[in-house]
Amino acid sequence: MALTQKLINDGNAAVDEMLAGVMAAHPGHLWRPAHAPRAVIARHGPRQGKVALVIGGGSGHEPTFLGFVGKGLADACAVGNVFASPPPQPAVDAALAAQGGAGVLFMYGNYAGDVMNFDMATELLEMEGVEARTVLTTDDIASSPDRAKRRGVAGNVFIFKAAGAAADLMLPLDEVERIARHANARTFTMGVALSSCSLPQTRRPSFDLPVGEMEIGMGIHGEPGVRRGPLRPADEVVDEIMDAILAEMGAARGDRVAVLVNSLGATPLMELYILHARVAARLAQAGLEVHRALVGPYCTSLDMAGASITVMHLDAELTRLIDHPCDCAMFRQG
Amino acid sequence: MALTQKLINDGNAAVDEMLAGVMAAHPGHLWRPAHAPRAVIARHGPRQGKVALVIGGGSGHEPTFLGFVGKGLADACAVGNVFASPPPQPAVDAALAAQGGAGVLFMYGNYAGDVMNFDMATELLEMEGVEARTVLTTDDIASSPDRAKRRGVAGNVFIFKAAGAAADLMLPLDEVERIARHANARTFTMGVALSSCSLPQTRRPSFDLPVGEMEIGMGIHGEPGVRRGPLRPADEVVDEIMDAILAEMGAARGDRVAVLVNSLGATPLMELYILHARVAARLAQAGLEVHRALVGPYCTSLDMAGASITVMHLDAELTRLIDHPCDCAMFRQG
Amino acid sequence: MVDAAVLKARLAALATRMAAERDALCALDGAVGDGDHGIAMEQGMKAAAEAAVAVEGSLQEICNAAAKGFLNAVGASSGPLYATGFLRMGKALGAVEAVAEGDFGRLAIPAMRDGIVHRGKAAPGMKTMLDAWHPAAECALAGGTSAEIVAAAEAGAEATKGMVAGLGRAERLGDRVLGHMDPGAASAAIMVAGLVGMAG
Amino acid sequence: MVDAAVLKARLAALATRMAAERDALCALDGAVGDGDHGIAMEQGMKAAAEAAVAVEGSLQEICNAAAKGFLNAVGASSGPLYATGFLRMGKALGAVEAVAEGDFGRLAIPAMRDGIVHRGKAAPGMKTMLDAWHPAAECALAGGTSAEIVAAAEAGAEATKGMVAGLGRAERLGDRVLGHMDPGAASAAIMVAGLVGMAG
Ligand SMILES: Nc1ncnc2c1ncn2[C@@H]1O[C@H](COP(=O)(O)OP(=O)(O)O)[C@@H](O)[C@H]1O
Ligand SMILES: Nc1ncnc2c1ncn2[C@@H]1O[C@H](COP(=O)(O)OP(=O)(O)O)[C@@H](O)[C@H]1O
Ligand SMILES: [Mg+2]
Ligand SMILES: [Mg+2]
Ligand SMILES: [Mg+2]
Ligand SMILES: [Mg+2]
Repeated sequence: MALTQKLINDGNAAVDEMLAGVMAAHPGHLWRPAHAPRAVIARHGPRQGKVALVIGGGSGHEPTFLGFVGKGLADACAVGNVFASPPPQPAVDAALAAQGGAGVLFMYGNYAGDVMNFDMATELLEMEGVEARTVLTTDDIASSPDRAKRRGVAGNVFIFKAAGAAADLMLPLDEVERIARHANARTFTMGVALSSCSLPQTRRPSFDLPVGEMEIGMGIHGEPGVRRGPLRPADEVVDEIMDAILAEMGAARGDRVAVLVNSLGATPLMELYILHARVAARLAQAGLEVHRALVGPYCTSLDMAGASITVMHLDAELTRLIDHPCDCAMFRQG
Repeated sequence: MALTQKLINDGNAAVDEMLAGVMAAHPGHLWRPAHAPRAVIARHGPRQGKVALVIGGGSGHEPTFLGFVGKGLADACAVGNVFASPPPQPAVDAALAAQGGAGVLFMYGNYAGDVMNFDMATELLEMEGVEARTVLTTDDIASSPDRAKRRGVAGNVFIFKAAGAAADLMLPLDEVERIARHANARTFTMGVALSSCSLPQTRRPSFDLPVGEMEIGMGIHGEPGVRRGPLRPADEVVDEIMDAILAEMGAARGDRVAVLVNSLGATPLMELYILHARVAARLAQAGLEVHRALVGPYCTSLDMAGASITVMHLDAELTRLIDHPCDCAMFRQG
Repeated sequence: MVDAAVLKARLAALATRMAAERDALCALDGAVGDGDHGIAMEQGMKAAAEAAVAVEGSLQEICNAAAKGFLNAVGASSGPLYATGFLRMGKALGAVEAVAEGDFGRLAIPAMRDGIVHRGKAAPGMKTMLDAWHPAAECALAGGTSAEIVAAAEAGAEATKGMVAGLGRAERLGDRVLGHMDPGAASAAIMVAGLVGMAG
Repeated sequence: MVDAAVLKARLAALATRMAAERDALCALDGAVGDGDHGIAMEQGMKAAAEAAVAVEGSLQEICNAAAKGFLNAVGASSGPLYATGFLRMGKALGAVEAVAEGDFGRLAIPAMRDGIVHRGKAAPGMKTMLDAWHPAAECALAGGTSAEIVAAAEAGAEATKGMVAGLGRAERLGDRVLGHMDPGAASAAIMVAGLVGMAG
């Protein structure tokens, strides 16, 4: 079978070459320690007395995670191989470079590999006398009926944003952790895939998705979703997702939400905005006010075609934090 | 043959549904007159005495064009069907809604259809007593040896940005026009396609590009490029493009440039940053300083896989204008 | 006799025909341009026919309505070219209720050609729609029958296969377009046939 | 006798083997997970073998180096699991220069299993790599031959086809994973064979 079409050199070098490009493009926002090339640190820090928000995970989701490093959001990021949790060391290096004596909050999506590696990082940091806590994101409502077992997907953007704003406001570790959990509990995502992705190392489709079908509830690594069905019109796809999100969310008329219509990589803005037109209509129908809408590639799965919809159920606290300015390499606000 | 995979409803309604989504997502940035649904106007205007920069063209290039409407950049945009110039009327409507008594500058890519339609719009505006001039963008160096015959492609972003900043600084029409021409003359783009795109109405590949091959010099509507060849490693692709751009540009060591590594739609950030790593290395080799780098989907061709590289050869004037802040629905700076 | 009802019916038949040819015209445009010509002609003729039906009046008024309908629905290259063509056609036919079939072809086809030239500044041989309209117009002026006019347009479209483009999107492609029929010339042959009442 | 040279050679052979199995393991992972398991095992064993070669010392020191090499190259799920497994294996083998072949299997395989359980908290039957390591370890503890240990691992891997996942990425998929072998169990059977010197 022919290799998938990619603009890469050596698949095994893809992550490091990407990082070289990121560093070259964003020298005002990002740096990395010479001894720790997989730890990406915000230029603006560290700030004494500030909780350090350290995020991370596998590569292939750009701008997630490293694009959200910057003033007002994450202080540092540990970068893994494609779709693979980083090992403990870059997480430790990132935390040590970014921390300001007020503790570290690790945040990442709930995947077995990430949990094991970041837990090891936490143990190593303890030995250095740095306190580190963890909040897992679990926003993918399609991935399990049990919230604690759910995957973290595109909702990361809002959840990290809220926690990053709390840390930027110099709140103590207890508070930043509470807010991160609160933000995660109120964030709901579901996605559909229209094609497979392919890893740069193999350049083969990770799974088989026949033309004319879609996978509903697809994870951001090409993990199979909840079911497969014929590809349907955009409005019907949105309706299925919004029915599920609205049922989970249990918001009251008059409540406010933040919305993210996210490309999984290969789906262009035109399609995302067509989806968003229906998302906005469904939220209006439910009496919910859209306080903020993001539309674009925020959490991707390499070259997968498809999209996800995230709704964060705002309250006064989350609204303030979501509105807080941030200035990251790949995400700016305020 | 099976239809291409898209998240749309009715292909004929795609542009209008997209616009509904854009308006729903960006109410703070954009509005459109009730009688002119294909004219998208910046919320912040009109400003008395300010030249109105009105851009436009076919849809399917998002965030180009409508995403660049906002304070500091374009005042309004005329939206055409997919890959089709808008007719004169939306351009007239956009100009009338955005103008502040100091004249209108139309800017768009150099395509026969756009020229005919915008020329008609200019005649209609004259009848309304509004002066309108035109600067065509012609940055696609692969499209013709003759600069005046070249297509306008992703370089639009920098060229519009410079002109928009000039208008925002309240310069008179003569000056804004001069700057727009100057910016265009110093901007150079070349792209490669790794797949065809497909129109929402037909959902068939617009052209045939076998796996394992790439089209060099591809236009942003899937117009064939200068030649077809085997898909090569990212660094070799960049080298071919940068050789051509550097030869055209004729910059001296120590000069500054702005760079845009652009996705044609389906190519994700990981690949763009891998390209950028090489672009940055080539520019460093040539003794050129990267003053600003944009990496992402800025001027797309629906769901086409591929990328383009744009280099703007800065001088003191262009540097100031490129650094000028802007706040658009899909592009923010400063 | 071509009166308002006949003209409207011919425009409506062209709309139907363009819808049927849409994907074939898009495929021709995909080879040398941006793949959308079938959509432009489908939507343009649909809007032109609908605008024509909505008007009660002279042949000129019907043509004017068709021009406006086509242009506003389409934009693109085809929009201004056909809009200007229809306007010229209306002017040539005049503020009359009907013209004889022979007069219709002799007046309408060259006027359409002239409008396209006026708007697009093309010359014959540049691999554009003009390469179908021009021989058709010359044939009409020389008193050719409807069948002869159509045959001239079709031969003209066919001849674009051997041309290198001098205008439009295909201009930059040089020899790579040899062997491909110009999409605008292909749809022009259909337009000619539909207008003179010889649609298949 | 398994001494430093033999252990290093077995790790190197496993690195070669994992490279050859990479795409097959990725395909297994594509069906139930994220498609990268072959890459993790290829890169992990390559790094482990290289780190081992760079070390002069006891079997424990070699295992510790392999653990660190694997982990830092890979991360993912396999990284912590195999790193902890190699550490336990080193501890079980001890700061010695060599052990007898029979002792090696009896010490190394259960220790690897214990490390994986310690790190991953899986139980047998959850459709993970443990379903190959656990029967292999039990067989080794019961005094099985190398061939029997390998057969137990392979049967365990095969048995994961009939399991619904209780952990990891596949857990959320319920019945949809039935019929698919767990990629981690597939590579585990290769690891077992390679460690006991029975690689094909
Ligand atoms: N200046 C011109 N004069 C005459 N015909 C032209 C001119 N420019 C383009 N065309 C015709 O228009 C056709 C393309 O039309 P269409 O695909 O609808 O528009 P676009 O090129 O804007 O996508 C070409 O095949 C050619 O026949
Ligand atoms: N907690 C665990 N205990 C034992 N094995 C596990 C556990 N979680 C995952 N695995 C194993 O890891 C394999 C996947 O490894 P790999 O693909 O390298 O990592 P990832 O799942 O992070 O992509 C699974 O097939 C399974 O055998
Ligand atoms: Mg993985
Ligand atoms: Mg077009
Ligand atoms: Mg076209
Ligand atoms: Mg995996």
